[in-house]
Amino acid sequence: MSDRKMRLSSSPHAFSPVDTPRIMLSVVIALMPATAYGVYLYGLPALGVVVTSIAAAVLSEFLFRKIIKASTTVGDFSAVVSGLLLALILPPSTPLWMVALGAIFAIVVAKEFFGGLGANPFNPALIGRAFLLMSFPAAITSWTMPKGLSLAADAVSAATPLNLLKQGNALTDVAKYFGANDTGAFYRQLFMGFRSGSIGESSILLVLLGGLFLLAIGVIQWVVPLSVLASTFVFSWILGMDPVLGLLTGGIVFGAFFMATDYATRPMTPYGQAIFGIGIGLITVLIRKYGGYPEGVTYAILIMNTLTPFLNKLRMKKYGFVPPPKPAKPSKEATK
Amino acid sequence: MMELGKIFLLALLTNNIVIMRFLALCSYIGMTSDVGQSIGMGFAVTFVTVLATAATWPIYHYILVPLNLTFLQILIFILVIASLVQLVEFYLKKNVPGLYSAMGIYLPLITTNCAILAVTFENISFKYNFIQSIAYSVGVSLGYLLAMVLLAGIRERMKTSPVPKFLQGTPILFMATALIGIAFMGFSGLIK
Amino acid sequence: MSIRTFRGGVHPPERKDRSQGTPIERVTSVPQVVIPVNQHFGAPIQPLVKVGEYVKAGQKVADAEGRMTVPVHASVAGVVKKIEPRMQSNNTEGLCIVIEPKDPPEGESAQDYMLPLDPFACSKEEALARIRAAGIVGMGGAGFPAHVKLAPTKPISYVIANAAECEPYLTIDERALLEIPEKVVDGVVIVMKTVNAPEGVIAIEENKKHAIPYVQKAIDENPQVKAGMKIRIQELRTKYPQGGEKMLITAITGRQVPSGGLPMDVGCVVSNVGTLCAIAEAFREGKPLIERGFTVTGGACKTPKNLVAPVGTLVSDLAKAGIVEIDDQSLGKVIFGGPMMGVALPSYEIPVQKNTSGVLLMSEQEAVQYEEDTCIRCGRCIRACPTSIFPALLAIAIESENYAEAEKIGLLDCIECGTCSFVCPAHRHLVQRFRVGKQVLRALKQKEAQNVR
Amino acid sequence: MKKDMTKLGMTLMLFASLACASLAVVYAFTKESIDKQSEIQLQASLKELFPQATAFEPIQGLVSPDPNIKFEAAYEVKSDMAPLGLAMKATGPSYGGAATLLVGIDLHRSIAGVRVMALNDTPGLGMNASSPTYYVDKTKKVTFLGQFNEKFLTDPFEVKKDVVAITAATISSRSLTKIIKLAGDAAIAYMDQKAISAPAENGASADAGTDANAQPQAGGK
Amino acid sequence: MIETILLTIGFSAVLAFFIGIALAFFSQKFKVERDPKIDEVRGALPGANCGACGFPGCDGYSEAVATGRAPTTKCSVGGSATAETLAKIMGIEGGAAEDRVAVLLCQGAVNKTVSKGQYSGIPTCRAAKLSTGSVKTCAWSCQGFGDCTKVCKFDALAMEEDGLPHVNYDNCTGCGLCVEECPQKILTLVPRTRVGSIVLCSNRSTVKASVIKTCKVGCIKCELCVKSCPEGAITMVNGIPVTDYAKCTSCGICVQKCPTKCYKMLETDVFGTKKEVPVMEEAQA
Amino acid sequence: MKKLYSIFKQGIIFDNPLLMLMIGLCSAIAVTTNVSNGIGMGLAMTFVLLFSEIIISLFRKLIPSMIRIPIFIIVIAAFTTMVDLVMKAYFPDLSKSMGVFIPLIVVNCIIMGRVEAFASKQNLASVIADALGMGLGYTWVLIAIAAVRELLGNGTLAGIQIMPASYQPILFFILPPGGFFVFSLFISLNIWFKKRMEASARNRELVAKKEAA
Ligand SMILES: Cc1cc2nc3c(=O)[nH]c(=O)nc-3n(C[C@H](O)[C@H](O)[C@H](O)COP(=O)(O)O)c2cc1C
Ligand SMILES: Cc1cc2nc3c(=O)[nH]c(=O)nc-3n(C[C@H](O)[C@H](O)[C@H](O)COP(=O)(O)O)c2cc1C
Ligand SMILES: Cc1cc2nc3c(=O)[nH]c(=O)nc-3n(C[C@H](O)[C@H](O)[C@H](O)COP(=O)(O)O)c2cc1C
Ligand SMILES: Cc1cc2nc3c(=O)[nH]c(=O)nc-3n(C[C@H](O)[C@H](O)[C@H](O)CO)c2cc1C
Ligand code: SF4
Ligand code: SF4
Ligand code: SF4
Ligand code: SF4
Ligand code: FES
Repeated sequence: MSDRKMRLSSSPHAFSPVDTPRIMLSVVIALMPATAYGVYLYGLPALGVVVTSIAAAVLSEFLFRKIIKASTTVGDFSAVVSGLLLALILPPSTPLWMVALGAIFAIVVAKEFFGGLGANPFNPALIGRAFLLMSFPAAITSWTMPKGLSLAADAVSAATPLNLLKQGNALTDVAKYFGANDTGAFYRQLFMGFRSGSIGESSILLVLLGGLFLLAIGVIQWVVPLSVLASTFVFSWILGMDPVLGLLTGGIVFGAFFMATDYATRPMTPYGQAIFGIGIGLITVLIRKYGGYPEGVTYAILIMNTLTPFLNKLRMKKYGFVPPPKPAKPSKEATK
Repeated sequence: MMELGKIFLLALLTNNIVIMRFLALCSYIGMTSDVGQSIGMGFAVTFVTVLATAATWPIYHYILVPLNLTFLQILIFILVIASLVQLVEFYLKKNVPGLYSAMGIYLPLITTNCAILAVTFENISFKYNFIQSIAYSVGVSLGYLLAMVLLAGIRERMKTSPVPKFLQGTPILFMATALIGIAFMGFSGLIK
Repeated sequence: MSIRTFRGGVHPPERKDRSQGTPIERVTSVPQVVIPVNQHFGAPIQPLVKVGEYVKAGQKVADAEGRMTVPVHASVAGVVKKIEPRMQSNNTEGLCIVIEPKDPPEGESAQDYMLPLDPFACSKEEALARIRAAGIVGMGGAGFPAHVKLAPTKPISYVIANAAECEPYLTIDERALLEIPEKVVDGVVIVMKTVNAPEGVIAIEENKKHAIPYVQKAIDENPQVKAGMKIRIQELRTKYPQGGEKMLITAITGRQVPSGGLPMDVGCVVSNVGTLCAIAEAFREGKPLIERGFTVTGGACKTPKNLVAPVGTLVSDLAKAGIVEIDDQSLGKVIFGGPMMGVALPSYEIPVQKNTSGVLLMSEQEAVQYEEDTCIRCGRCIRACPTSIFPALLAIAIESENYAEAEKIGLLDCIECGTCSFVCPAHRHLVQRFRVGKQVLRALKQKEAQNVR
Repeated sequence: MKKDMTKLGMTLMLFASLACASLAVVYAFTKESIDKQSEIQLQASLKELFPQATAFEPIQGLVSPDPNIKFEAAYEVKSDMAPLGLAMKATGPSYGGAATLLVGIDLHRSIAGVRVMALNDTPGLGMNASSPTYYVDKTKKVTFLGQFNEKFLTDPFEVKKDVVAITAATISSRSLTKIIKLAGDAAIAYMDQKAISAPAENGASADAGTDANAQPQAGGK
Repeated sequence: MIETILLTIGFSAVLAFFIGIALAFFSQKFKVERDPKIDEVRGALPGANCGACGFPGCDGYSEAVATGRAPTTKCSVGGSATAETLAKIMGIEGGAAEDRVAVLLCQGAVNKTVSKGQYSGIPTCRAAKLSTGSVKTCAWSCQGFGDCTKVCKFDALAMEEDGLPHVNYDNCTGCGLCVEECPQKILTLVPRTRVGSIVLCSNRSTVKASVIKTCKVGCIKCELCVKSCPEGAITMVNGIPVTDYAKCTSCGICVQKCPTKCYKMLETDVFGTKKEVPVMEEAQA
Repeated sequence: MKKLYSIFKQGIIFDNPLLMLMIGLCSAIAVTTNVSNGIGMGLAMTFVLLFSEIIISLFRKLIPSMIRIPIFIIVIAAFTTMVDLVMKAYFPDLSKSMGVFIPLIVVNCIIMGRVEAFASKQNLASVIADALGMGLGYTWVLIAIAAVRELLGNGTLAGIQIMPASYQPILFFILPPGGFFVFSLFISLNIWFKKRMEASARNRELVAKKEAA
């Protein structure tokens, strides 16, 4: 036997090939169809937003970690995911410097300040969006028509379906605004994704496709998306809003599959996740119905993020759980 | 009834005393290193705030106003609150020792908790009637409790995370509060 | 027949094909054996022989009084050369008896076995005494004294033969099912008789389906079965850690071993296939546990195979004798046991022990080691953990030294199966953290108990 | 012990009395000026709305039809006994809580002007309503409130139609517009009831003239 | 105006008088309920809250002392001075707490020992020991991850280049936290004033050959020390020579005889060496 | 004189009430949306601090320790009320924009802390130095925070447009979360600064020691 030192470590000695970069890349892949469609709809400006956001996210993470002399982590691609997601939930007309500022805020403040990947208590991309929304509300709430809809070659400002509804327009009028003849056609159009909105959320179909891909390869689980969508549907209905429309508009599907599922900021326990999802749906609907903005997914997820540490306490029973012997209270029962 | 609910919710969420109004920060930073402690402090403050409102509102409206001594408001209120805290401490110690041992350590800290004083002032300056004042004080102090608990949760999480050196300690707590604040912006406009 | 399983778990690449097809090979001549004195879980025992003494194969060489002790026997006939601390397969140095084989003096037998004993004609006490005298410990890994396990204080309804062999690479139990199924079945009936159990179950993972006909045949041919004893085969999903006794019991009976409890609390006795064979031999042949079967495999092993060798055989001696060919150049890690639960050792100059089910000689490529990253909170460990404790949260509790919380989450319920570490994309050292945590928690509890007193 | 306590009580009493006495002195000196502050502000705003007014007579009996919007005060504005119009102090909910506006209505049944008395909306957004430098029409330099000058109450008062909204503060814009509209309607109802109307032609034209001077751009409407 | 002032004074006087009385009354009340001894004891403690006394911090200990549940000598940080003060407060004869310091019983620097393999895992001594037995071939050696340095509250322990923790005897208070933490149990508390020889090795292996292979500064069980000591002060206990300080005269013969230089003189070699002289340099010389 | 100066200096950086002692935080963030507020609050606070400390110091021998806290409170409350009244009378706009924060000076931990720890033990001159130092330390931090927030969040300083007209104000900074954000960075900056000062002091000591040896 040679003198070479053997490797010593605790068991196990075998590891699954699924590691962090692979997971993050699969999210990027899942987002590709929606991204491509967004670029197709809104053209170069949208591409600019996507590229700027990713570049700013990756670069700021790299530089920040250099400055604080921590190990470089851009190799895990989580900054790419955050940057891409931020871009996809911004209006295509967002000025690029704003996009960069938002991405830097998201990565440096929301993520790296708290310890980097996995340690951030709030969803970085959503913090980035909320930061931009509160800093530049005008820019972040001005939408453009997809090119294909209008004949004009340049971006034409437009209202989103939820904006119009919030302003008290009738559903049929809103449908007309988007060139649909009846509500059925309008639903179909929304599902396929021909309408104004954020870059990545337009086509429910493509977002669903990406989400189902992530589900299929086990990167995300069904609990969170399902509970978000179900509770949005149910609460919309209870509050007298069109539940189908509630799902088709306002980025709820996108949020449910890609943002509420963010590992670092959703609870880890199944019960916790279910409550988390229901809470997101409820708050979204409340904000839509009573709130100051037409759309509330961003804030709904962020607000539920604050509860994640507590939802993590809702653990399932462990294997072989024996309830601890309760302090006997027979006297009360006896008297009853 | 709607009115009371609104007052309560505004104070609890939209204008959260800690997160949106920057009050009671000393205990917010000091007493949130674990969740249990923050809950204890939160309830102690709630209790005293409601009591203080119940005491100061009548004093103002039935003593100071008739005597034309409203300018003594600050002095009288702070004295009343300080005495109240002492009184509560004394009473608990004697009559409810169980609760005292749970809550007692927080009481001295409450005297200098500016949230309580702020509530009693605002009850007057917002021209709330007695019932509204109580609703407002409950909302504010439960908002305080909420903020305490949320930060305690995040702090618990941060115990094991590699926060950059230059932010460790108090700075990161304020940073976390800033982000909670961003999330809480979602409540703005929700209750009008 | 339905296929059963438990909640959680993973399916790591099996890699069993390398040694699966090779029949068990018996190693008879070795240059020396190094027999660790303490090979069981329980109180330590003392050597009974002196340096220079001649011992026969099967002769008791170490023993002590006490319930949780098991004697050790010479595995070859020869002269005791040394009694000194040597590196053992648990990575610590312990007292070992080194025996150099030597033919016995003219006219004497080299064997010192006990007389056969009819398990169905003897009393329960006699049977347990025989099992102890044969030095039998659990061969599935833990080395728990068999005579203690087979004297349960609660009624038993199932005897489960653990032929799951869920660890990747290992194939020795599979070979036993194929080659000596009758011994396995015999072991099951003996144990059933000893613990007075109405039903026996032989649990086999799906990937060893091909062994089922052999086992079924052995069952059908067993005289006791013919006389009315009930034994069935249960097929299980191929999933790690299906062979963990808690998972096995849950899969087969639907019962859960209570936290902090034992299989007998839910009326079960679980024994490894090898243990059952050893029990059968102890009764039928009077042979103590001096030999065991194990798989030698791994990327740096050019001759993956299943061996039966005397306890105490050094793997390096097997290599020297050419029985096992090892590629020293690519060798990166030596593991006694399987890749999921085995122990990494500094060399292969280590004796095979009673509980060694495999020797893994991993090449450098196979034996990758990762730096630990921060937890990304993906929850994979939570989904995979077969005991439904929350490894990620548990690790955080331990890191923040919150042992009260850790205990509440279930630190002491962790079976150290390694599933969580296997799936972790951030390569967190979860199991190691739990092992350390358990140690600290137990120390804390002990201290607390002392303080109370 | 009893003596002890009395002594402590006396000491405290001494300090308190001294403190309070000095406070009382300060109070006595500042009282007048404080009391006048809000009155001064109100008067100043009223004066801004109706520069020629000589008297503001409080009137009672105006009730808002919307429970969320309250009329805190109303004044009949007079210039040497001749009515100039009404001024309403109205409070209603906006984005960040209650907003109080002073709305002037002239005898032509149009808005004479609007002033913000209290507003708690977001600085830079809703608060732009009270900013004198935030223009909804940048070319003509019309402020958000400025656009109501001379606006007839028969107009629909609908944000994004005949009322230009503050960018990204539609809610504030809408709430403020609603307060103005309700206050205006109530004032007109009152005027109709009390038969207050524009007297002689020349008086009215004089009014228009001054208004036009104050807000030259309004002439275009 | 005069009216206002008079009214104010009258009102405040009445109010303040009552508050004053009430407060005085309460503070009297509290005085009675509190055991002043607790505060007194607490005041006499150094306040390091290290827990070495076995109670939850200084507060816990002071309560225990005041109520007579704990001896006055438990605080090793405060040392004998504190013990005396406490004894005075409690009005009892106080045995002085011994002033001790931590000594590392291993000289197995990285260049003197052999590593067992390439360890990868949690970088703590406890974890490494648990997973590998010992990261060095000597099973008793210092693991070198500095668990001990992490628990020291007094900045008295630091890992040096040689992979061993070095004790700064000026800072060490003898609280014993490191001794408790070390999984190898190779740190021990020695009275600061102790004179005599000590073996800085914990290797209990009886196999001489294996010690020689594993460590250049290990005790190889030659027993030269035992044989050479003119006072007969050294005996082998459990494979390790132990000095009987009642007999030891610090003659230094054992230190000279020891072939691997693991026998040292406490007063000169151990406490005498200043931290500035790193062991590494010594080895190269 | 030197001693007084060092007392004065202490409050400005090393024992800065907001950044280092972290007391009296509440008013600090809330009123810092613009520089004028910062100045107003700082001055109000300094006034109360100064006069309370003076009074307490003058009367320190007369105050029985058992009721010292209520007496402190009365004194502080009296001065706070005075400030409040004066502001209401002569600076109505400032008073309005600071709202409840002026009366809250009464519970500001800084004042109580200084009165208890310093004024009740020291003579008049030191007390004045301390009050001015602490007050200035408090005021400069308020102004600095306010400047950052107002400049970035509104493009102005004390109401005067500073940034070019094309500057797009980042509203985040004048909203509450922005206050926490800026304050957090200020603290960490100050801690870093203090650490550096300490390290360099230690270095100097070491060098001096070596040279001596
Ligand atoms: C995950 C996610 C979160 C969003 N959050 C918000 C939000 O909080 N506020 C907002 O105005 N728009 C938000 N948007 C953008 C809206 O979904 C949408 O673009 C806009 O509000 C109008 O949507 P509509 O097409 O359904 O009318 C979000 C988008 C996504 C994908
Ligand atoms: C995670 C885990 C996996 C195990 N896998 C096996 C296995 O594949 N085969 C086996 O016989 N024992 C396995 N064991 C050991 C069993 O739990 C149990 O101890 C053994 O079957 C009892 O039999 P014995 O006493 O005869 O060894 C495993 C244990 C654990 C904790
Ligand atoms: C931080 C923040 C502050 C806001 N403040 C106001 C406000 O003061 N007034 C208002 O009407 N809307 C306010 N809004 C809400 C949005 O700007 C607005 O509701 C929504 O986008 C509709 O605006 P639009 O239809 O004018 O685009 C605020 C939003 C945010 C994020
Ligand atoms: C399923 C999934 C969802 C993710 N969602 C987000 C997200 O919403 N926002 C974000 O900034 N990063 C997201 N990431 C990337 C990464 O987890 C994120 O940077 C961490 O929050 C940083 O700790 C996601 C990653 C995965 C695997
Ligand atoms: S090692 Fe423990 S925690 Fe990890 S999966 Fe296995 S039982 Fe669960
Ligand atoms: S598998 Fe690893 S990264 Fe995922 S939650 Fe568990 S410990 Fe964290
Ligand atoms: S002395 Fe003990 S605790 Fe310290 S580094 Fe060595 S092995 Fe670790
Ligand atoms: S070196 Fe050890 S004994 Fe000494 S002070 Fe530190 S922890 Fe305590
Ligand atoms: S100033 Fe300390 S709590 Fe507000």
